[in-house]
Amino acid sequence: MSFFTVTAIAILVSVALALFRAILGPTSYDRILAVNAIGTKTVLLIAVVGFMNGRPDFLDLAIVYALMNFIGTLAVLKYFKFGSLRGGLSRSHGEEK
Amino acid sequence: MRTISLILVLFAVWLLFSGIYTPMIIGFGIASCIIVALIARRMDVIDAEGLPFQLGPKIMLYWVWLLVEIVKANIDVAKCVLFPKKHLRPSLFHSKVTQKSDLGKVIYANSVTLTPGTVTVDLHNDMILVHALTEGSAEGVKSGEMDQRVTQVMGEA
Amino acid sequence: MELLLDIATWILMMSGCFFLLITGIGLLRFPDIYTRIHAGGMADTLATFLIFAGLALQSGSTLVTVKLVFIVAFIFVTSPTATYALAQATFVAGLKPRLDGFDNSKAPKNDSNAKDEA
Amino acid sequence: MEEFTSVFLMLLLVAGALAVLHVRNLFVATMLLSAVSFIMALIFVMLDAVDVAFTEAAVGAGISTVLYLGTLALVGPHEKSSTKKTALPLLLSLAVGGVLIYATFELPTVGSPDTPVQTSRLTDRFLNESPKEIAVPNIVTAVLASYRGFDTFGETTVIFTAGIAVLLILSQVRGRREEDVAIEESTTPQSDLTAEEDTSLQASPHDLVPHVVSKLLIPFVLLFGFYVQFHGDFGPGGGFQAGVIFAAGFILYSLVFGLEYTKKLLPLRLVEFFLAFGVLLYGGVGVVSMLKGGNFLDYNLLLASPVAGQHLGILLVELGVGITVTAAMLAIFYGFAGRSETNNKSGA
Repeated sequence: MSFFTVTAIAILVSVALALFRAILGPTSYDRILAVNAIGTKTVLLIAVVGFMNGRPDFLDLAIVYALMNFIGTLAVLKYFKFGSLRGGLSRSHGEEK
Repeated sequence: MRTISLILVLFAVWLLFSGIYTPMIIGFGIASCIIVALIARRMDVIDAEGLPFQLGPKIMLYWVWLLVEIVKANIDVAKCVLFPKKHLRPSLFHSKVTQKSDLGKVIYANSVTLTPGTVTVDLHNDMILVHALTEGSAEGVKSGEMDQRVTQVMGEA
Repeated sequence: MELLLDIATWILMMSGCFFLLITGIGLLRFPDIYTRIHAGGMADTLATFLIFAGLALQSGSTLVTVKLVFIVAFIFVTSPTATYALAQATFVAGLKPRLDGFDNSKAPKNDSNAKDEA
Repeated sequence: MEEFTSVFLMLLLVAGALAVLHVRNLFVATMLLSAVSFIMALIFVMLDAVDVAFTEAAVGAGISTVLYLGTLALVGPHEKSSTKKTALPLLLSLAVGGVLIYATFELPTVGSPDTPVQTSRLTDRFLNESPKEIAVPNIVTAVLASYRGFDTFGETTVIFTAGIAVLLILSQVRGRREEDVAIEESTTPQSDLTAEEDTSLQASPHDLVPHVVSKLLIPFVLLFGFYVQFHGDFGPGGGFQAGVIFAAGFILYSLVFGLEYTKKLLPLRLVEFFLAFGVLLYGGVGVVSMLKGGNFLDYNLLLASPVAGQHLGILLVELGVGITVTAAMLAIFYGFAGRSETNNKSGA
């Protein structure tokens, strides 16, 4: 058993726990949180598996995941706050860019 | 001026990422960096916030300090997860922010969030609303040490 | 030397795994959304850091390490931002955190005093 | 270990899929689908299919979530309860599913040496000849862009068509809507809903953190798109993924700064132009190779030496794919996100 294997198993268990939270809810925010956590763990697992298989070019993939996770979460929260994806987020000084 | 420095930063990132140094790929890299910089210029994202050079090396020291704090706080949260009944004392409170620039406020707010046990719930004008997991973590924010450090990094002390 | 590196990697990655599992347990175990945000959004960052540090030790000083550093930096910037957006959206939506200790969390208490402190 | 992880992930996948079926709130279903997509990609990674996982990451987990949300903003998050009988469809799908499961027993096990993929002559040919013929390290790219250039051309055309279709359908309806709203607003200066929405948009200076952070990130996202585009020859990636990442950069911009700014930066006309330009570039490469006396998409004749020709051809073709995908994603995003607010205001 290499450390990669052990880590991969730990990540998988953690993903399962987060998935439980995503299914249980109870509020939508819990689910967003859980999905976001799953996303982060996916990034980790991809990196670890990449090393396990001796293919570090998996890291590009991990970056894409981190990016998509971020954009997805922002989009979801924006939808929740404003009910649409159209307008921009505002700033404190009203200086619209 | 900042556009040019953005191009340089982007190109450095490109070189570090690519790992393939044939003239063709480097040429594409330069072209890509220039296109991205032009798009970023039209997007109006290049300014003191989009490309914070002024922080310089001070921010590195701050990151090291922050990392230590994160480790310490993580152990607290771990205790909390394992023995919630004993440790969990959530609270919600306002705290003052002394940074003047938006960037400083954002760095501070994100530092608070990064440190486990405290989450910035709201950042509004010069107040942040913090949700803390334990009394200890709440004290960490209330004491204002992190706030002082960020202000120093920003050069606004 | 090799052995030393491997031992260091073991330590880093195992502590990373520990925090990762703590995160998962916390996500399930904590009583309300605000406390879960703590568990989910944050222990992640240290776990990520530790595991990636372990990977970086294994890859040595190559471009792969640079990429690892970039990913960690990216996560350290985006994770609190997403957490902030989440916490703030939760707050704006009017969900109130439970602030009355959890010693006796068997019976749900009324949390009307939440807003007073806010 | 491999087997354990695969089975475990499959179980998670099934659990997620059942949960998606179970929930009635469409928003929750979207969130769960996003989680399922993450797990799906993990399975791809486990199977060593990096390019597929790349696409799943970019499209499944990221963009389609955003597009689902755009749709939900139009139609609302509640599923209509259906009164139809479900017994017969259930029986039918169980029967079909049973047959399919029965059929899997005939399939060779994963990784066994006598699967059709392993024994096919094409596999040997691709693996052995492509380094000589095309000399692109990533064989997936060689197969996609060169050996199977026709297929990829077809796919690009499909994406093009999808983009055009969404634009046609949604922009037509939007035009009508906006007129309605304009009339409505002129008669009743401010309906309650509009006023409320405006205050939430204007007087909430709470979004400083995402704002500043996105400003910091956007240039790097765009650069990463370019990086994936031009390194498709060497590692996982290529036009499809790069296009999606590039579009994601713009979508992030418009999420944070507002759609009207993105539209100012990249007007719909320009997007339409790029949408067509990518396909034309792809087709153009084919036509040029025909003019040079070869077959359609025969890159060997583009330059003096066949290998250099292959390189140029693949590069241009991937660029065409990237441009079309970017434009199509943006067109679809414009279509959905642009409409959602109008609909909300008209109180639908």
